[in-house]
Amino acid sequence: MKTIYSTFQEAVKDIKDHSTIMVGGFGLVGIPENLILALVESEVKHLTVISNNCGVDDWGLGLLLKNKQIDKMIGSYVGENKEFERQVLAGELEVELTPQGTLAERIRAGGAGIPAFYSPAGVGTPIAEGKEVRTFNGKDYLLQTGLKADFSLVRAEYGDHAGNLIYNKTARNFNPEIATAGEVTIAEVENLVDIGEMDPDRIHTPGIYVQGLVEGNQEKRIERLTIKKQA
Amino acid sequence: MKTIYSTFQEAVKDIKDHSTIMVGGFGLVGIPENLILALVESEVKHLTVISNNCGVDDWGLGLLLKNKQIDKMIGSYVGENKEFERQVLAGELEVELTPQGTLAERIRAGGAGIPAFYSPAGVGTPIAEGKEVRTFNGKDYLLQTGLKADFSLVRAEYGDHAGNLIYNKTARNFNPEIATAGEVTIAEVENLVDIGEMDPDRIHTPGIYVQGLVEGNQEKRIERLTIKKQA
Amino acid sequence: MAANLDKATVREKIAKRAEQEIESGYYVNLGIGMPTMVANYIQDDKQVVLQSENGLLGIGRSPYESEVDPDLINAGKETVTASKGAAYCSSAESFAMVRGEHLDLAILGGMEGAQNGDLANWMIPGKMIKGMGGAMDIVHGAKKVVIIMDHVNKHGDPKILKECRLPLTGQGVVDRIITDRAVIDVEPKGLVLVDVLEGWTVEEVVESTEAELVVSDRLLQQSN
Amino acid sequence: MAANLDKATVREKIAKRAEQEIESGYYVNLGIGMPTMVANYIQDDKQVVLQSENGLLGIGRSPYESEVDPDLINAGKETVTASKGAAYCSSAESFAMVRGEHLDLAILGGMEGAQNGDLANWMIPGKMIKGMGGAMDIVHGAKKVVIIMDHVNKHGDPKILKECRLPLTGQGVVDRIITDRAVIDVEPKGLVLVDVLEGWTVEEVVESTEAELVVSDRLLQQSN
Repeated sequence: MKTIYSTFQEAVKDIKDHSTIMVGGFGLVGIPENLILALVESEVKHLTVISNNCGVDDWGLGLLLKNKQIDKMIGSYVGENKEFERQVLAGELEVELTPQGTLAERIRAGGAGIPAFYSPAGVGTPIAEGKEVRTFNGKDYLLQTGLKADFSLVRAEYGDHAGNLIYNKTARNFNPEIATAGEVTIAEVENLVDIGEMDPDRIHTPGIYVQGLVEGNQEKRIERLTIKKQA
Repeated sequence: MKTIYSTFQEAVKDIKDHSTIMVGGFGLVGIPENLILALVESEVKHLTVISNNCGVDDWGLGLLLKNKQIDKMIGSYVGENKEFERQVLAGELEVELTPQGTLAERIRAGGAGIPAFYSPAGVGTPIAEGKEVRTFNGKDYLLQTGLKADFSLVRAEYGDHAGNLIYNKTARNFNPEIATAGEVTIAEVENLVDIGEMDPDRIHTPGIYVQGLVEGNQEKRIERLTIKKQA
Repeated sequence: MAANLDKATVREKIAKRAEQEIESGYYVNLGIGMPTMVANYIQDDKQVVLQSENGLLGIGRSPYESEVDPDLINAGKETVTASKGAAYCSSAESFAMVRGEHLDLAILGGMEGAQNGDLANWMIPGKMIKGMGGAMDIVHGAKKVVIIMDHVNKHGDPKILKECRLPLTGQGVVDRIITDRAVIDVEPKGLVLVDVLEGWTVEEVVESTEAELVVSDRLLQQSN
Repeated sequence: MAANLDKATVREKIAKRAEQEIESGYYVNLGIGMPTMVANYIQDDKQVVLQSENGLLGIGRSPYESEVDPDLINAGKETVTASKGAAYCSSAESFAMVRGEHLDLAILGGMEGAQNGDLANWMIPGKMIKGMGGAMDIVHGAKKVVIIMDHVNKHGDPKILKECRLPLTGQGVVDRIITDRAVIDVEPKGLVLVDVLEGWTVEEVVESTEAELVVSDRLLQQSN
């Protein structure tokens, strides 16, 4: 029923210059790494990217950055990336910082048809500038708007031909919300399975949100390997 | 780790007169039927009840109604209940009707610390009376507030000692949102399992939202049995 | 004037016409009552996912007696099955789908429709208020909202009006009205009569409609 | 004045003191950096669930080499394990937990704290802005917010101020400040010195604090 792409290049071919894209992942975990590589190859430019982080210098969204394909970045933490800093200071890259939970909720709202909501995060801080402040039950809140994208790129462990997705552990993170907020949502899945193979009670993203899927292996780079020595 | 009650009576003993309670379920599916029976027995009075429906005349929340324990009902559809009609017309029961999706979102907002949000449902209808109307991107929306309760009563298929819950099929409905919005949330579970028996990736309600659990069998009455004759 | 068809036949006729609104690949919400019947007429070659706002994406057929699960119902509270590839979700998630405009089509019943796209289908003042259920959310969510209803009420009075008299379910939300007599689109210029059902003439439809009807070019050509 | 302890020892001292804030049964969010260290000192007899805002309720110990799963990290992006009874969730759900005040306690790092409970811990003007991550949400969510930091900066200047000079993370959000020298509560009447850590005197703490400190009755009694 859904479009199944045979290559990652094909999966991103409709993403044009000046598109707004949302990309799942927290750090390098749960990012659609092959879709990002295909975007780098596509040379599409002037992207607005909505994602919690912006990868590292040589992986994930950092590759798009290095290739100067991003005009604007909306995220909560962009600190793992020297090229990011250089481009911002040089005025080549616009940044909109949003508190992480507010970012997640803005994306959920975008996908859920909620144009705006009130959140306490950021009251009295620089991010409150230009935002409406309103008091409910004696506490101040900021008006935050929903976010949508032309394309949402997500990564799941399992996807089926009906578009249903199941994520693995903390690779879930922003992916379920981002899947809901794209005009077109493309899922990079590690395992593409037949319809009927998923227990309908354990699906994280119902297929209605997903327009296309592509299967592929992932490298899954680890940013901060922390291990306990065997006693 | 969580309080495990050995009887349903014990589970509801802290619910006092004039409490606001939220009760999971859609129709008679997914209702915490034994907790409701215990509430009837407790004779607690002047309740404000937030639930999508109000049961039927002889089952579910209808029993609380019949016993005149409810002062006010917030729900979206209360049409299966003659006693409900009688009490409303007699001025014994106050009703606040909220569109079903708006009700679900208001409960989610209450549990998620969002005091208010904008929703399109009800613009230009009787439910817009007294509500702020605001235009975003050329479309009108109503300001809706989050809902919370003193006690939330939910029903799940599985619960563990850490409070994690898994629901069955359409018995999920309002239960996950209601579980988040109670000052105290009590889960009636069909199967109480040990910590570690649930796959952390398939938990619907993380244990943080649940304060107490009680195990019991359910009658599970069917409102509209519709069957296909075997050919 | 068309022969007096019995009520069941009229409902079947409307449901079959409404089925034509459904395209393969669509996600569809069918309202309680007559709209639910539309599912019985969906052609086998169409791949359609039916959404039930109580938390089921992918309603299947009614269960055989041995399959009945009391935990599995549709929004009309009837026992159902889940289709292959179905997903369950919570009520908030279900209405996030609806409100976020992820459904292609909703087919709902109507008491009154107006020429500006207003719909009334939930409340008759003076009668007991049962509640709006999910209708007020659904009319604002689906990409296309189709109303199906009898063309006139039991007294023979029009149900398609210049303005709704009953309290509204939604303002300017209807895209198309399908009745036992006609198919009418709500457009910026007003109501456009796009089809007349078997047994009725354009004149009879216009006469039994309070709102102004613009007859579509296609229909005009047919009648020439 | 206290002996010059090396940096690691000071951090350990603060982390151990912060551990005393955690009660059995608590759900706790530990910030990135020094707060994460607090987990190493949680006493075995306390049942504590650590929340990681990237979608894990129930952080376990670090993995053995054979257990490393690249899909399983904490908010500091370190590989972790999940504890028994853990649950994964999405980012929106994770922050719903936070914002909805379901966490009992958050322990976060600080650059500056002020006597009205203001906190600055995310941005130094003129330096590269890395982003606030989840801190701005967490300070408004947890039932109790404890800040841990050095009492003075590397130049020896106070970090507990009359007013924060750095851009804020949150306004009036801090409940308690724990440093290498003292434990200070934010109360309506101002900052209350409730404890002085080993090696320091009340006078030394007051002297190295820009904000006014009210010495708690308990401390006064001790020094009498």
